[in-house]
Amino acid sequence: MRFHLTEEQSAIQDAIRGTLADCWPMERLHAFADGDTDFDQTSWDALMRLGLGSILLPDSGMGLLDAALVCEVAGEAAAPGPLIGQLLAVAAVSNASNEAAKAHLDALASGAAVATLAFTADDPAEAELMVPCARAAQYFLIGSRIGGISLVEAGEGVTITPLPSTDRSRPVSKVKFSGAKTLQLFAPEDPMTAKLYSAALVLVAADALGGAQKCTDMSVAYAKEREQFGQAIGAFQGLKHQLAHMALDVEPARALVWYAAYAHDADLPDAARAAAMAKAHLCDVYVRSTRAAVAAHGGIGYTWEYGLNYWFRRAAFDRAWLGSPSMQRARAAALAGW
Amino acid sequence: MRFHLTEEQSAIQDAIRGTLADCWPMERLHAFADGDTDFDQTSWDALMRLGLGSILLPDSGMGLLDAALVCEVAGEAAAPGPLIGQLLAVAAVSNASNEAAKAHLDALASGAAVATLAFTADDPAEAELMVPCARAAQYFLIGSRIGGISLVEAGEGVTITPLPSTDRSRPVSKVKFSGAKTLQLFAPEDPMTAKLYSAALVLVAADALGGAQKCTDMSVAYAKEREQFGQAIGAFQGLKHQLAHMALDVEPARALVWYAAYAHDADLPDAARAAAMAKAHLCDVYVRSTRAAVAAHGGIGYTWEYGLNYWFRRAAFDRAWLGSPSMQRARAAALAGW
Amino acid sequence: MDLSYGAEAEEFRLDIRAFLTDAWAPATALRGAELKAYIAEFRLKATKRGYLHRAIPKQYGGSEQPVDVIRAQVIREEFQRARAPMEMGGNGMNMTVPTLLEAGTDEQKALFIRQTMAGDYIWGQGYSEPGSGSDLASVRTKGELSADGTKWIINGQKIWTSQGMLSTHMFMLVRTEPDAPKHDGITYLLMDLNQPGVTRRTIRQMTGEDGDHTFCEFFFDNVETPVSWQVGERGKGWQVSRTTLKHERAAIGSADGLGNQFKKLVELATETGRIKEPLIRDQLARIEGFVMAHRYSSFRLFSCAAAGDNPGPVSLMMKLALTEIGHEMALLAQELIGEYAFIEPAAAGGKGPRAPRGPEKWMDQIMGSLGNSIAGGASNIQRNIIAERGLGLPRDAAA
Amino acid sequence: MDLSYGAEAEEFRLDIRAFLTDAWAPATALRGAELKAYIAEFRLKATKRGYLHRAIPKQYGGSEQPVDVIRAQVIREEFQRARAPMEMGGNGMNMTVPTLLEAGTDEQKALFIRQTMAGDYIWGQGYSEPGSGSDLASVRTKGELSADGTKWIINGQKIWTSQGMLSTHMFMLVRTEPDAPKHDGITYLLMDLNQPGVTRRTIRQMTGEDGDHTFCEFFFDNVETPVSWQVGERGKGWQVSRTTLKHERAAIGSADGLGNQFKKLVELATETGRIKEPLIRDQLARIEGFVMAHRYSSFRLFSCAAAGDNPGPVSLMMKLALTEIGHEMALLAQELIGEYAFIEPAAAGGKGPRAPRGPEKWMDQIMGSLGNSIAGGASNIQRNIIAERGLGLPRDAAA
Repeated sequence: MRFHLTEEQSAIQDAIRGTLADCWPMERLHAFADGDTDFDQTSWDALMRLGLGSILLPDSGMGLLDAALVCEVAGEAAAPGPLIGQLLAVAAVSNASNEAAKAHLDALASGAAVATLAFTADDPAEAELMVPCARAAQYFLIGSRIGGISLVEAGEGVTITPLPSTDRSRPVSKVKFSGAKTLQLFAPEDPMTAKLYSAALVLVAADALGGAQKCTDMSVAYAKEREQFGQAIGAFQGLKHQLAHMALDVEPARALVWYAAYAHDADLPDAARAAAMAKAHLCDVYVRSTRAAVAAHGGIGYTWEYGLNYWFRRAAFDRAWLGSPSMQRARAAALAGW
Repeated sequence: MRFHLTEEQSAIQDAIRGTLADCWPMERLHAFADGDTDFDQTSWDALMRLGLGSILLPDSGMGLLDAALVCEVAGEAAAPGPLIGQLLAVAAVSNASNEAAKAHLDALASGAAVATLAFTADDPAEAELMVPCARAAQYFLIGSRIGGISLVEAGEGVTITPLPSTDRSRPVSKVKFSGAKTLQLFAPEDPMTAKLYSAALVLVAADALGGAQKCTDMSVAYAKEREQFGQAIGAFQGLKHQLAHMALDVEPARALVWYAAYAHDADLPDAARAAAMAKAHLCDVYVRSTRAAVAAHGGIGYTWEYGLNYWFRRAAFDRAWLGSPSMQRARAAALAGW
Repeated sequence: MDLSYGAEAEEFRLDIRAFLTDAWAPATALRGAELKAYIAEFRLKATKRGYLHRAIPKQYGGSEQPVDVIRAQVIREEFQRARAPMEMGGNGMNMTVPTLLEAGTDEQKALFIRQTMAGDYIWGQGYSEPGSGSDLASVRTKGELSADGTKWIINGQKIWTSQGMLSTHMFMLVRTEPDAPKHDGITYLLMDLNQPGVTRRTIRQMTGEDGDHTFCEFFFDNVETPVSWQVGERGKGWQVSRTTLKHERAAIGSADGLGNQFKKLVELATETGRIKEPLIRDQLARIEGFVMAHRYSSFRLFSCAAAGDNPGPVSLMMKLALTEIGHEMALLAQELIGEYAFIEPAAAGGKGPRAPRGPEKWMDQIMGSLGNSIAGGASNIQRNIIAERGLGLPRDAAA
Repeated sequence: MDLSYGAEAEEFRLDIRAFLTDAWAPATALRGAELKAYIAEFRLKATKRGYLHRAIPKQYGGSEQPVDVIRAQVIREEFQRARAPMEMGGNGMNMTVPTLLEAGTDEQKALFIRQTMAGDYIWGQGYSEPGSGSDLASVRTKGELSADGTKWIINGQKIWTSQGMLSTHMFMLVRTEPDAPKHDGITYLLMDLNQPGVTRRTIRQMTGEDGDHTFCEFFFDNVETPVSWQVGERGKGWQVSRTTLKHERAAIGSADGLGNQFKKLVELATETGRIKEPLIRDQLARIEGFVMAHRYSSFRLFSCAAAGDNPGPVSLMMKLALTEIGHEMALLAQELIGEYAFIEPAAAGGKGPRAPRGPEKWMDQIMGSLGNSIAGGASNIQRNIIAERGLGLPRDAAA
């Protein structure tokens, strides 16, 4: 029986943490946030060099849990790029039987080609989809209950309208697909279609976990160093208890993310429901954590320069992406047969 | 323009407060709570001697606001007896045109005859109603959408089954009316029927306000006197901020109760909605306040002897009586045309 | 209780209406300087009639009226109704002038009040400093007397000055007695900001908001101000800065901002169709309970002010209540806007093509609702104020 | 990750099953003393097999097994499955015995461990005192040496002793060095409660709960206990009382209580039909998020214990999380039971004719969920523990 991280898993997280600390410091984030692109090649290459792209290859010996641990660290660092889309595109293509699609697998697994996620409840042929990092993507992993899962190449038939984005680290665009070159991977009724959707929910939950942890860490560190009325503000019980509650919100939720990922990897009967619960719970936690962090910092937390706002904005994105907490809770209620 | 209490209104509240302090100290409450009756003649007579029974007589020069101020103090003191029923029975009978009913008015207004409230959403002829202080009541003011408002005399056709009651100060009974002597006061469609229901909601909100205030006052007093780690526990920011939030929950809500009562007296168009909002909001406040008070006291607050539990139990009663907060909020939403 | 203002006030209302009908009729053509002149002219008339600048003595251009919150309220209502301008807003009228009237010298009053009323002087507040946060008395900006003792030489930094880019002057706290205990040794000074040694910089907020109307940071490098511009005694600046404002500031409308925002939230729920969901209806009504409590408490405060009665602790709770309700509204709004949360609201100066300003504009409120916690744990300070001044609990064991 | 226990453990499971099949087969006729004897007999067998009393040395009647949380877990599961009794519960096995094994004399071990295992000695805890609340070290109960130095003479009062009416003995903290600093000068003593000078009284709780199984208050009037019953050094009682419990106490099921309660809440919502309301569904799922986080965190703790790894701060959060979730469940339960909230639940010993025990039984949980805050602001102490030990924040400026 094992239900905590192995030393190797922790080591991988530390390695990614270190890489992002080098190639994605606050200055880079600031510059990117005010820039005009939706992708950062340097940090992308650095992450891909660690082999993250291939985590969800069937023969990698790793699984959604390991992918989640990666997304957690990315969330911590407010990393740019469509990491979740990339990981799932590799999972989808490598598990599909579409040979034409398989031809793109190497480029995807190596990260040489960038893929992003375009899931929707509506008919993707009709809808305008909100897609992160769309301008940088060579591939779109499209998913819907109507169309199942398919891989679309950027270019003809794909219209991209960049939007001013709340999330400055993962800018979104409105994307319209009409007559684009589409490779069908899984039919709507194929279990993989539902599984990939659940997997996406777990990875978003992991991103939220990392972000919420980061906000808590920043707040605790600030409370230790910042002095007022002649002492560290962290010595005042009022703030102290608020920080304790931030930690109480985040730390136990970690095991929920682990379980949802584990349930997916082990194909447990409650995997889909656990994914919905994790997405709902962690996105609520993330939003609460970012708000609590700004309050705990006071004025400086409200400044753009300090940077807290990037996580606040990621929390807003994660919360609204792929179904809000209340929508996921409604799903979870139905899945429980309530 | 005047939107706070007159000196006279405050003086009346103080008079009732003083009376209850004399005739309803904690020892009496303890004894009553373990006793077998649902009525205390001594405190009832003392209150009635102050003329409370006649507040809602049309010519009293007073109104629902004054009645609410009385119920607030009664809630503070966890006073026994069907005060709300008595006040409304007088209002109903005195405003009705039923002469046979009018014959009972003096006895009701003087408090010589006790009346309690039996409102229900269902058909009172069918339902078993949960009624406070039913055993002591000579009269039942029955209200329902089906039957309108009527006055029923205790005795034949009225079956009373006492219940072990959560609220030890206002024990409830299951009451069944079949073939009882019934005096119709207002038809279902008569505006007075709806008005009396709204008035009841406002008076429950006032009882909740008084109780919540009492819990806050007890907690603050305890925090000042109780010492730990060498100082008054009220000096610890953690508890201090919790107490501040108890006050923040109760004190602003006072003006909401005033407004609901004023809107009723002034026949403002939003009177019914204000009553529903006040009932919902104050009962939530009351429940939160009693829980927060026990937590603020720690062990002693959890003991029976200390007495906090009597307000906790009244809060449970007020919350469930005449429609829970979520039910009243649903009404308020509909009344707003949402 | 009675929410009408009474016959006397209604009569007064008619006077105002009559006045406004002929005094406030700007030709729609009026623009720029002409409009400015017309408004100045109007303000003079309105002041002569005792409608504006009621707390300011005649000798300084005010109308010197007895305190009367009801009349003040009726004036506000009628001017709003006629869309007529009232006094200049901002720190100058809200803080500098009342402070000068309370503690200023005749020379200072003569020097500053009229120009401030006219809007020629715009005042920035110089209280907060980096590192001071809620601990305003921990002033580090230094003030030293010039050799000839005629000027204060100021060095240091101030922060969170609203509209700082537009300010012509600043009222500020500087430490003049470095060895005195914290709350002593602070002096209250006025300063002309248009002089060498003054550097200012806007502070970009998390909403992205930036530019002239946002907060500012000031740096002072040997900036001078005459000793005659010192308000109150040297070393007594802390007390001067506590000068409380005049009573007429109590306004019925003080909670309208919140009420209007709640109305907009209901509209949002209606537009999105989600108002038909029981979950949303319940959450809206739950929040409205607090909104109503806040609204009628503001009536209560107004009524007490009118009668000169003490409203008790509730007056200490309004700000924290506002913060907490704003927080709840933000969370619900975030649920209601759904995927519009992806889109940067215009105010945030997002890059790229402008999307039409739809529900995403709520992202401003959702982030802005955190602005209340500006100035270091302000909410925890509010909690202490309620607990200590409102409930009489002991001061922090810590402090 | 892997939630299975592994082949070795499953093999072990089979051994236990085999054992239980023939060792635990109480004739349904067995009653009272006979049943008691049968159980005692069974416990001896189970101990000989190394299933029970694993942390207790053989010489004192234990099975002296190496620490192995997985095996301990499998044992728990199989015994539960077979409805077979495990060790005696209560303070004796949970606190007295581990403390004696850690700090007791051989005489004390010989004197108390076997009888406690057998359930002949029932121990009450004597830590809290009126006025001590969370500040356990503020012990006022006095202990003085008898003239001949052979006995401690104890005077004072203890409170919040669970099952106090049933206790035969007490382990307690008494102040023996009145002049020493707070945390020194406390001595850890054992006491025979069946002697003159000991008065006990039950504490009736807000639920109405009263009688043998509730909390107790003790009064000591010149009560004696031999010096040889002192555990650890004189004046070092505080440290002795901190003795931590053995590792096997980490259990997968530690969060089951909460999980089962949540299941019951869902059943309640189903019975009342309200589970079909979107508002209730959302509130249930919202709470379940916390319940699941708590459940899988208990798995995490168990896993870390099994591997001897440090789980980090989460271990400090379990109690407060439980309190907070219980609070949320109570609020929802109160909504769900509707008018049943009028009816006193049986446990509260309400007067009058007994109503059938329907949804009103939730009033027990609704009040009981506050029991966690017993012992003065316990939750605030938990918050400090999380902040200081978990997050490394400074100690209270106050303390």
